[in-house]
Amino acid sequence: MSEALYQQALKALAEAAHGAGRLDDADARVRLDNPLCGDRITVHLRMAGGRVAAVAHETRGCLLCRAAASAIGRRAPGLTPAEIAAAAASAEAQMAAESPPAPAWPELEAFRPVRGHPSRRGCVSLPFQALRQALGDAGRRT
Amino acid sequence: MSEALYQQALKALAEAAHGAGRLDDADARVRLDNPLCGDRITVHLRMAGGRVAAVAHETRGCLLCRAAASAIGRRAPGLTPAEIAAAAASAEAQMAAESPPAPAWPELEAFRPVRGHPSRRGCVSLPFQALRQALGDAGRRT
Amino acid sequence: MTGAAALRGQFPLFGKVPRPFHYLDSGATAQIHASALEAMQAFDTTARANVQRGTYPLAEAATGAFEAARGRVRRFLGAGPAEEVVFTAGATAALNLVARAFGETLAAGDEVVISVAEHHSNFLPWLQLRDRAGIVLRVLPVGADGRLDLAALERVVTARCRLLAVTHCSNVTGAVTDVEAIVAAARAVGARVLLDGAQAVQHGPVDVAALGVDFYAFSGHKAFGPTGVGVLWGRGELLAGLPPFMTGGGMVGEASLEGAEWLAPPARFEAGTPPVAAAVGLGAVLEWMGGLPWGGIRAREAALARRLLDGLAGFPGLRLLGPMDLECRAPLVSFELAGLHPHDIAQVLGDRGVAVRGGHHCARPLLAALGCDGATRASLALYNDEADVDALLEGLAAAVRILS
Amino acid sequence: MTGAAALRGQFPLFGKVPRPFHYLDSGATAQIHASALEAMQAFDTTARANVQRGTYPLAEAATGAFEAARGRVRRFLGAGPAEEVVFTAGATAALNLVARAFGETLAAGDEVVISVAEHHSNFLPWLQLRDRAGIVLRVLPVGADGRLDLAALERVVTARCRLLAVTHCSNVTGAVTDVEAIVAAARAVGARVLLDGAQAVQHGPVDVAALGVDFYAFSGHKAFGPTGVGVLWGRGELLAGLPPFMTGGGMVGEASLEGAEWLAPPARFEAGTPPVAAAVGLGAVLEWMGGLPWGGIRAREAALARRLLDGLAGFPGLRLLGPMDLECRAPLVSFELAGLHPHDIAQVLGDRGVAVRGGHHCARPLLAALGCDGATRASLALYNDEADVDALLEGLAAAVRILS
Ligand SMILES: Cc1ncc(COP(=O)(O)O)c(C=O)c1O
Ligand SMILES: Cc1ncc(COP(=O)(O)O)c(C=O)c1O
Repeated sequence: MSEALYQQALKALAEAAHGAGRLDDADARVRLDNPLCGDRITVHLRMAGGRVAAVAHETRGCLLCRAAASAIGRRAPGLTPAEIAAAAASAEAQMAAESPPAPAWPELEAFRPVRGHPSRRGCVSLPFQALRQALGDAGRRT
Repeated sequence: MSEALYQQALKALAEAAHGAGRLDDADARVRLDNPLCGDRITVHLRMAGGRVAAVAHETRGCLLCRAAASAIGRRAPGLTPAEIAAAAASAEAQMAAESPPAPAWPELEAFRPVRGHPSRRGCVSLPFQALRQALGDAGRRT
Repeated sequence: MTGAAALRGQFPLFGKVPRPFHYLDSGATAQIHASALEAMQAFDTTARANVQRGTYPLAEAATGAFEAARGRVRRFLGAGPAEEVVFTAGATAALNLVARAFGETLAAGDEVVISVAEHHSNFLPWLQLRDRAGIVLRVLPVGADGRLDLAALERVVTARCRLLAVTHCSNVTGAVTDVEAIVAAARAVGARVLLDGAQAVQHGPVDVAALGVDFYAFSGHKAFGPTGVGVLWGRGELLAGLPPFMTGGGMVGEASLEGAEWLAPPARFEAGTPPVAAAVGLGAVLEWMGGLPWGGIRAREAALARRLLDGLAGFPGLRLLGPMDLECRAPLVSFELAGLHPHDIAQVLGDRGVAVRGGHHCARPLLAALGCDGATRASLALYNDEADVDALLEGLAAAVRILS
Repeated sequence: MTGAAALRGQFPLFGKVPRPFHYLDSGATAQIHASALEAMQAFDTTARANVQRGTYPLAEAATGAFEAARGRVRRFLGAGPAEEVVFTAGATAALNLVARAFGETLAAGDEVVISVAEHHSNFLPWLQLRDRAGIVLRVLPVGADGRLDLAALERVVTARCRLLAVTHCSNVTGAVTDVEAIVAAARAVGARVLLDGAQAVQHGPVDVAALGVDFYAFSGHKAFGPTGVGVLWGRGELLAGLPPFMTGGGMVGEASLEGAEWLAPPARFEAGTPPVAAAVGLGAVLEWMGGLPWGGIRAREAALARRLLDGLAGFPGLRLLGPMDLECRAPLVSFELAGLHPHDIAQVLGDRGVAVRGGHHCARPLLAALGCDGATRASLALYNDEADVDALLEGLAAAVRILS
């Protein structure tokens, strides 16, 4: 059971930590806490032409949270806010549905075993929430 | 059961309302509430030579409370504080013990059936408490 | 199977206490339905763990049961998102929460309107607030039949009014508040409305959306559920703007001497370990209530109340409190009987197996307004029947004999 | 029959949840003992009525059961008159009660001392008070092993100090407070002492008289009792001088717009219908606890804690929090494991039937002081045995494998 959750793909994704770090010229920065466990992420976002130009994140969290942040670091650049929203929804669907549709990003498949652990969904959602909030902030500025 | 509690002697005692009224020249006046039922008694007390010279009471209460006040109105005059304390203890004993000792005042026998109704003891105790508080107040003044 | 006898069979206590037993004190505490007992027992023996933060299966089960209960309360109230449902220790705790948290958003000179018919639990917290924060407390009077004097709204509700906090149903007169009039008066000046639903919930599900109010408070134990749990429902955007009342574990993010980041509602208002088992029990019983045929039950309750009112009217020297029109009163009847003290009446009735309550019913301002020193109250619920009413009337005749 | 297995048999949950099951989260919520379940069930099905003012036999039975429970709490605490026992919704509610009621007797500039080791429930209410009333909040630091730094008492406790509010036992480090030193420091300046006993009561009866403190707070659910009930004990003369916290039914005599006459304690602090069934359940379980051979149980708990500490010490990169001396620590062990997140550890353990908790344990100031982002905690109780400890250690080895 734990072995399924903490499969190699998930751990590798977390370890890779795509996008870890800061952006000095960000259009928006959002810090979010998961109050229930104290995990924390800060997402830095730069936009260009209605698309994500660059994204970075500082993440203190469990493997699930770090893996989700890493997936974002890898896939978000170049996408539109709508595409990000779809990916976030897809991540939720992976964790909620018995036989979920194919994931928006291949990495999201790693979150399927979270389905058996409702208390952990928030760990995966946190980075997506932070990113979407950052997109909102950046959108309002322009 | 109710017939035993509300025996003729008790009702007659309450109706008699010995001592009902006020004392204009009281040494002490104590108002006590039974917060649980809203009953209220004001005891007026005059002392002379270490004994109760006169007692009066304004009582708004149930039959048990009124009967106890009436017993006091009838018996307290002429007694010392120690004798009042003994009577109060005797009233409690009538309500608490399976075969209580003979009552300090014959009227107190009417309170024996209260034993089966712990929630009603306070109704009988209230006038005694007020009287004893008045004795204390009067004592402190002299 | 929703006649009184069939329903009574679902309340274990009725099978266990000595007979005769006629329970006419549901307004103080209703008996507990089997569904609540079973849900609590199941929770405590198969899913008990703290609901905050646990990841092991038992903790997930506990959190799941607790949040499912929240969803059930939401449905019972016809409310929006479950996050608008705050579990408290009871109606009193819920009302204190609003008085403190909403109270902190008020400035000296702001006005709160209550009615003279309020239970102490929706009166004293506002009195405290008045004395602490310098708000102005205005009181809506009642008419001779105990109904709120709506004609006075215009005078009492001023432009400075920020909240009307009134009972949904009086625990003394049974008078049901004309909520529409209250809400209209509040909206006209931009004020909020809090309803004290403690006496309403045992007579069927509520629809806070249709009522149009902003806060709604009630207790589990009066809704056939457990003691030790209650509910405050509040509009999401309102709750989000309030500071916490109690503070402690489970309602804060960052916390240091520099300050604390309160979590969003409902967590913000649920400091400490909540009454988890009782909340689960309440959820179960509200779910059961949601499936009952309330049209028929309410008609039966009203017919019993009619029988009771008619029977009481035959006693010489008896004064009935509250409106006579059963359209605007809950099946709850208080009365005074000249020369007889309510506690003596309740005693004689109790000795004959008829459970009623005598006294001021935690509503001293109302009793004073009605010129009444104390009253005897019989409150009906879905498990009562004609035999209960008749036993009360016979017992009262006996009380008159025995006490005079 | 007071070995762990025999005791475990008295907790219904252990017979019902799937195995393997190793419950090591009693510090969050202990499992409930059969005596509490039975007492609550009996109350709800044979004695349920409101405890305020009823005169019929069921109401007398309810009041009798409730007040008997108060007497049992009194005995468990070694307290004086039962009137010193106030039933609350939990430890958090009890601590908020003191912060508000005692807080109202303080003036700006008065000082309250807490420690950095406090649970949020004994930290945030004082932070609120500071921000609201301008009192000065002073914080006693801890040493590297998490024990209160008593040498700092002299500096922290000044002549303006009115109250020291500290934990009896830390829920993170297990460190047991040297109460004598705290009381001496308080007495020297005429201050009062409040102990947060939430983590102490599950390890045996308390003696507030011997401890010499003024207030003591705890929760039922951590003492093998029900959720939704807690206790504030306070010295009679102190309680008598405090204003109420919450207000409502059952705690007032006269009440009108002119003002209200608060009843004497404990009623003054029990506004509204109390958590009657839960209080009765708590009374039953504390009575049961009072009959246990605590010398033997405490020795067994300490031996298990030793086994756990020794086993954990063998893990590379593992940092144990708290004192190593079991004389001054409860059987509760928190640790950090380099590179592994507490929630991932707790997850792997949970999946293997070992229930532990990971996170900041509602004690952020303490974790910050110890330089720790989050910890995994195993807390032992009288029903645990070697198998539980060994399962944890094996599970941790598996977690290291699975997570790295
Ligand atoms: C109208 C009303 N409001 C509030 C309350 C307080 O409810 P509780 O005592 O359950 O907190 C009651 C119950 O007595 C009530 O009848
Ligand atoms: C030391 C300490 N104090 C206070 C509390 C709060 O207890 P409760 O959540 O039951 O109100 C806890 C429990 O989490 C605790 O461990």
